[in-house]
Amino acid sequence: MNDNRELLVEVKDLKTYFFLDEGTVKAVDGADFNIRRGETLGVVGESGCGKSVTARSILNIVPKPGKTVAGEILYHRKIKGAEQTLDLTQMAPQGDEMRGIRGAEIAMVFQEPMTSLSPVHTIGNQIGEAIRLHQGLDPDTARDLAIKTLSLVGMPLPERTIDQYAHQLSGGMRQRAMIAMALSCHPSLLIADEPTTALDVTTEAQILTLMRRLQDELGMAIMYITHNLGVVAQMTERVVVMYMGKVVEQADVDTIFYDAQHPYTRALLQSIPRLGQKTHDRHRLASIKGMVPDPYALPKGCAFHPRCGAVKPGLCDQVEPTMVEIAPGHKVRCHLCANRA
Amino acid sequence: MLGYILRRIGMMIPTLIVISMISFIIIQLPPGDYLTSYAATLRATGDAVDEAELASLRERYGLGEPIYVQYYKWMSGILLRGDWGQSMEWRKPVKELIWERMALTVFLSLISILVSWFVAIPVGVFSATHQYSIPDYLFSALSFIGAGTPGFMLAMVVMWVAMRQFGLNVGGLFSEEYILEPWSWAKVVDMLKHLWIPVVVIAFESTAGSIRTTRANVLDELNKPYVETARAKGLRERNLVWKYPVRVAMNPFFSTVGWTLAGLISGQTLIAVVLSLQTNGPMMLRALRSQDMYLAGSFLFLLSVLTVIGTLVSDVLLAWVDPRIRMEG
Amino acid sequence: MKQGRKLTRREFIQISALTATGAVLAACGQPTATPAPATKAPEATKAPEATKAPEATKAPEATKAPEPTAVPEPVSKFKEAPMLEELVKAGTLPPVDERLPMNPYIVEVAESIGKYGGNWRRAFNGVSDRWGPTKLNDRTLAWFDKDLVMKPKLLESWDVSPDATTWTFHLRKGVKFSDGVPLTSEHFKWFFEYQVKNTELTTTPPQSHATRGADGKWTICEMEFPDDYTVVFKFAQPKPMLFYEGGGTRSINGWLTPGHYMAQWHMDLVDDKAALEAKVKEAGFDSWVQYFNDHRNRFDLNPDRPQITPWLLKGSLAEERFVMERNPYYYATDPEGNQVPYIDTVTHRLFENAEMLNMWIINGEIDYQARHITAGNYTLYKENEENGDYRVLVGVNAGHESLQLNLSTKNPLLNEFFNTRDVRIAISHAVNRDEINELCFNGLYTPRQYSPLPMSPNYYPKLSEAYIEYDPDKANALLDAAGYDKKGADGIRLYKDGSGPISFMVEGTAEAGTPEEDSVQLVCKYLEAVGIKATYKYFERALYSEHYSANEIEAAYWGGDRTVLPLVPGAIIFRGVQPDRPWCPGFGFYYNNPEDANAVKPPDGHFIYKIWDIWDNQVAVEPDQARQNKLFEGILDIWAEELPMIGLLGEKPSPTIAKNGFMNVLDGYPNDDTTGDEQFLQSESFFWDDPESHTA
Amino acid sequence: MAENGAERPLLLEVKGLKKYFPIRKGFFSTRTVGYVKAVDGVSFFIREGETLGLVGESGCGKTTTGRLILRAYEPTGGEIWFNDRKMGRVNVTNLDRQQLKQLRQNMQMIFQDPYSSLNPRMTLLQIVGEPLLVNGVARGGDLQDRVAELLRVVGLRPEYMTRYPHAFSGGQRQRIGVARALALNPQLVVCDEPVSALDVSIQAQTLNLLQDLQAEFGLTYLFVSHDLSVVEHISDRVAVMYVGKLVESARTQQLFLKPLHPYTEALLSAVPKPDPRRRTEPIVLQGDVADPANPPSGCYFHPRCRYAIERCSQEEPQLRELGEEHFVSCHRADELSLQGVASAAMAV
Repeated sequence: MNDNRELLVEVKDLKTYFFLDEGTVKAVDGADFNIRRGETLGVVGESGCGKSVTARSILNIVPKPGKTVAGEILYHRKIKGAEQTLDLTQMAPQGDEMRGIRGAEIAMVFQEPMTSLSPVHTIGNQIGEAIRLHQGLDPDTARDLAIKTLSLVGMPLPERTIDQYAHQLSGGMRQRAMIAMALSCHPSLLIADEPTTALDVTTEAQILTLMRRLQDELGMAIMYITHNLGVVAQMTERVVVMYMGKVVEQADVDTIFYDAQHPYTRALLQSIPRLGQKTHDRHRLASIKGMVPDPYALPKGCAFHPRCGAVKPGLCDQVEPTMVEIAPGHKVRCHLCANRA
Repeated sequence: MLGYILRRIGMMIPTLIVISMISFIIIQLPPGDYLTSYAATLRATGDAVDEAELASLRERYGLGEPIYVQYYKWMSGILLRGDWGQSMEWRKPVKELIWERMALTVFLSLISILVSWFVAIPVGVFSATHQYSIPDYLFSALSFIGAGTPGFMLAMVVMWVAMRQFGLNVGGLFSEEYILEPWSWAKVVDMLKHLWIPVVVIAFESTAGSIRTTRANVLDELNKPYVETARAKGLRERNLVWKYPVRVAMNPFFSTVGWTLAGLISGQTLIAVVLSLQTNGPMMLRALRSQDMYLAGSFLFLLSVLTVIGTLVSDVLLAWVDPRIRMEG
Repeated sequence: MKQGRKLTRREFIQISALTATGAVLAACGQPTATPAPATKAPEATKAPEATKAPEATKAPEATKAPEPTAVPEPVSKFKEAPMLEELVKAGTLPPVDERLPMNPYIVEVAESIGKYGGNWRRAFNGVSDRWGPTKLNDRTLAWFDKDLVMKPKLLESWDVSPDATTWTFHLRKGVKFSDGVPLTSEHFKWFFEYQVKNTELTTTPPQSHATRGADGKWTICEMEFPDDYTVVFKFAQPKPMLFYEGGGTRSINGWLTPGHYMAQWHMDLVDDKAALEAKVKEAGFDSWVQYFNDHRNRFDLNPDRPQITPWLLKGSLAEERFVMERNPYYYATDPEGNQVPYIDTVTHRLFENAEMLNMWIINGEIDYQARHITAGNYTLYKENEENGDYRVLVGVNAGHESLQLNLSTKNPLLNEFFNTRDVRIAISHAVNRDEINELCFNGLYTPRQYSPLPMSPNYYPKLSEAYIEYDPDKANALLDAAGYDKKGADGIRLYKDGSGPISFMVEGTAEAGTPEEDSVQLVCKYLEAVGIKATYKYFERALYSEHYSANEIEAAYWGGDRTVLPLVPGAIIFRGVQPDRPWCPGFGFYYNNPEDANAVKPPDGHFIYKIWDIWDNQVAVEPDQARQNKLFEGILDIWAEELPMIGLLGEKPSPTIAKNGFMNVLDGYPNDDTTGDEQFLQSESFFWDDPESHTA
Repeated sequence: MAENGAERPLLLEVKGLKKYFPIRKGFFSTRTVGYVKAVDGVSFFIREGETLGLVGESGCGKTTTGRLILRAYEPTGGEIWFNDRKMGRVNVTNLDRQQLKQLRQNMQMIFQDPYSSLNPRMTLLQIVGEPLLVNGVARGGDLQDRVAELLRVVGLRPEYMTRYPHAFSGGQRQRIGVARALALNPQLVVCDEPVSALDVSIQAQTLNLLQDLQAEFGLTYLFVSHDLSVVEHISDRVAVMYVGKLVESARTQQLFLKPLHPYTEALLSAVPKPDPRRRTEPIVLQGDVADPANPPSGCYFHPRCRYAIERCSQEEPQLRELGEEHFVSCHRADELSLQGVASAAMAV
């Protein structure tokens, strides 16, 4: 499945490490993927797989003691029709240019809508801040724009909500406020880091519907980080699966769900209970054996090999597999698939 | 909120009555009374004790009367006439004595608090945002020293250095010749020359604690998701640190502001004694030691009143600065 | 450093000692040349012309200035301070000759005639420390000369009848209060009529105006005021110690009142009683009596009250700085006719703690002061003499380090032990005074028993040197012989009945770390060495006073003072009636009031009866001071024999800070309450060598 | 087992259970202005050896219900009948302290958060052995043997006995929690969101473990969760709660395939299906969950219900049985034909 939409962001061999007293955690260790304009890319993986750090690397806001040590993040920017390509990893995190991109062209929505909003500032203050910062508007105009953005995200009574505090809103409304904040400057890429994980299922449905609608209306690309395969299936066009800091498989969403090649992707899909699958009692789920390895002591070879059902001794536990494109747009990092290229 | 405040004030009244009784009992607990203590002081300094004077004083202050009569006299004076009684030692109305020193006490406390905050907050924020950097270690070490050094000792050292190394006139807030003078520009200048020692000493001690608190609070807040949200908006790091985590980290400060009310009376007593500052602290200490009944009792009572009010002020302030509390309900 | 003749301490002591010996022949306060049966106060050198005939007994009008004709001397007779000259020129003050009495009091100068001007800086620690400023001002009816002889001061002279029941005061003519009103016998009368006799103001009759009969009841004297300058006291019983008892050398408050001012605060004398009542209430007092006694009539609290002191109050003691300024009407001059005081102003600055005072001292911010200055810091003061531009003078403190064993203790075994004479003498021999002196006090003290100082007319070497040699063998022998020869396993002696060990608690207010505490711990060690277990325990002073007041104390370690002129304060420690020096508090209570709940009747034949007898029937009824002193030796003999209290060290040096250039102050002066502490040499004679550089 | 479940005796029967929390109005007041009806008249039963899933959104009262059964909270009203192995059929709400202690040996709880529910200062031996020791079941060597056995049962190595919880991963900690719950061989285990905090792969392991243990020891589970997929997977029967009330309960398949309550329908519809080929528009409920302190009139769900008629806003529906063991509280349950989840073959 080819996509001829223009590239927006190219992540090339990104490595972001955390240098801790206990050792170096290679949170992202060679991530490669692209995001095209207007597409929805799902990034899937279990906690600690590096998906959130990847997002922060793109925004150049990796917290200390983390640091992007290698790789490129090419951002293809269009300013008044002119193309410009910037390597975000090379930009000063606090520089004016980076800050001009952050929040304006690439915005982010976080997982926890309660704690991601300041408890002591009004919603309007926090939304208006981004607007004033990036669009140089006066406070009144910024406020009007903030109210408009709030109504865009379906906030009931935006004129009232704008003067409220986060704790006065329900979880869903908070997340709407977060989305409004992210969208207030019309970014070309919205990074959504588990935006519905903390929400109830009916609220989640509201937010997912909202995001889909907003993408239709605004046309921005969305990088959707989640561990919920249901959300991935429903929301994304292409999927990147990460395990221990590496992209292990990427393909369009249909391929991932119906023709996944990496043993990890397959195991993941089999281990989730699916609605409507209750056929017999005492049905056991297929589970992945063992645990996620210690980030300070990654296994040699393929990081997944200790848990892999199809491990080839002498190969998988020795040699690190490389990413192979086995079909157009379908890349897998696995020895088992290496000869399929 | 107004209703709440009124209700709280209403609840304070019985509390204060009980407190006033306890204060009165506490000052009566030590053996003897002001006169025995006075006579003992006289004998200790080798002065003659005039028994007639003692007898007259005993009658004058009703020291022979039962405690509840004394208490009734005292309390009814306060409630009906605003009369806090007479200080036995100072031979002056208690109210006058406390008020005379109140301005200086408040002034000194405020200046010290402001100086301490002025230093502690930026330093604490810097330490937190530059955790484990060399300046952070340096400030941490300094603040541990500050917290560990007794204020009175520091006061003596600073005084000694000021006196011997710089030949400054130390003790009190004014040079001797200005003490009784009316306010003038020269007197202000003179005061500024003296003011720095107590301010430095008092502020140093509280700064140390405030740095630790600020640092810890800001560190707690720095890793909160809302800070990252702000960062992701493209805010300048310095601006976002001050607007978000510092703002939230300041809440504990607001909540302790009320407590400093009581400190206005008793605060930094030891330092004030060492530096011979004419604030309320030394007077209270002296009153307690000399068993100056009404003065000591009034101090204890005032302390309790201010503590109770301070708690209320803290609660209201905290509610004012923290919408989470304000809006609830 | 320019300075006049400096009297060294040694010289001073020698002089005093000589005086004391001489005092046997020449009684103090009595001119040697007048061996009249009736003692007569020495007349001032410049006797006035024959006293004016008693004009009338009625008081002079408050506003009425003295007749200028009454002082016919030329204007040049007296000189005065420049600041007063200006006031005179400006017309706000009458000329000096009108302000001074015809026959002013001539103050002795220790070094030289002084210069006018300057300010004298001192420190005080609060209203209750009013005695510092007070002693600086209060030397009134009479004062001592350098030889400790009492001389008339405000009085021109006095007479006393042979039986000591009638005293006649002759006032200086023309002495004026600070408001210019002449001081006359009317002011004595006012005090007597409106204060002494007013049972509201005076609940117990003042000892100066009453005598105690054999029944223990006090009878107020009768007074006569034949003229403006004569005051007669007629007592029911002999009153030989009138001056001593009434604080005659100190405050005027026990003698006279500026009634022309105070009348407005006296309920019996005001027309508008309601108005006074209102003022009292407004000032926060319950009754006019309180207001009168406790506020209006106190020089240190009421600057408006007319004074006759060298300096006048400007402001209040309740301030951080207490200022006094010269009294333009002060009735004394130096031998050359210069009105004193020399120094314009005295300032006291409030200190909250001793360290601050020390800072001020070594920074040269204290001009002359001994009060609150302790021997323990002697080295510190000495080391900083140059830095602070001062010198450390050393007075002789009347206090002693001493151990008091409660002879009236409630513990019967301990009581028997303490009341054994040889036990007390053994204990005295058991302590090594020299070692204590060296270890704790830098050797500055002198080993001696509690006894009058060498400079005192009552100096009695037989007592001061009794049993002071360190001789533990003798101590052990005495204890063994006294029947305390049995010892427990720990080496501590047992009581005679075999119970024990002998152990008692020594109470005191010396806190840990002080030299005094070190010394009492040493004493306990010496006692243990001879088999007596004594344990020192610090008590907060209020608790300590509870203990002795209830006679619950076993032994105490507490100073013994009033040894310069022991008779002036009534020899209270020698008589055992001063319970905070508790060698026999129970007996003391018994003496004062046999019905007292804590009174303990001394056993028959106890030596204390002898002491009381000598005092009550010999010393206290003897008007002749020389004979008084002689009779007092009877008591000292008993002390030397019985040793009621174990004195250890005395003649304590009293460091005194004197700024260089502060003159007419000397080393070796007696430092005791009775003689005005460091003001013994009379503060009005002090002066600055360079007054210009010592302005306030 | 659902088929023959009906013959099994009842282990737990909850009737009209209520828990009202007083609302002390805000920070500035201490007076009670109302009550949060966290659990408001809930009735259900559990048979021996079966798993009842209790689902609902946060704040619906499902967790409170679980705790009320263990009497971790005092119920405001209602009855909880439990068929205790030793005491027989007892009403839990009436038990005294002693009886309660006895009861709790037979009722245990597994918590959501494996991090905070274990005391970090206790070793595994102490944590797992504590209930045994406290109830005097075992001590000394016996205790060690029993704890070792329990650890083996939950798939942990007995050698770990001397370690502290921080040495274990989230999944392992949850196993420790399970071992502790099983120590006294309980009849009923209340599982409060036991897998919500776990990663997908670990979640599957834990669910399998719970199922294995049930089979081995004949345990009965009350499985409280907000995750419908998990509940469907593990439960024999499911009860759905909304704002303190039980709106529907039925055998699992029946409920998922043929829900009778519009809220159940909406819930099922809202779950994102892990199948990109079945992209469905969920039924998006308008507004937020009702405030349990100030619930709407009539049926609490009516303001969000797309089938609501006037009666729904006036009359509170009662729980009634429509079909075998299928209870529902909806006025229109018999007339509506609601959409369940289609039973489709699993991809891959």
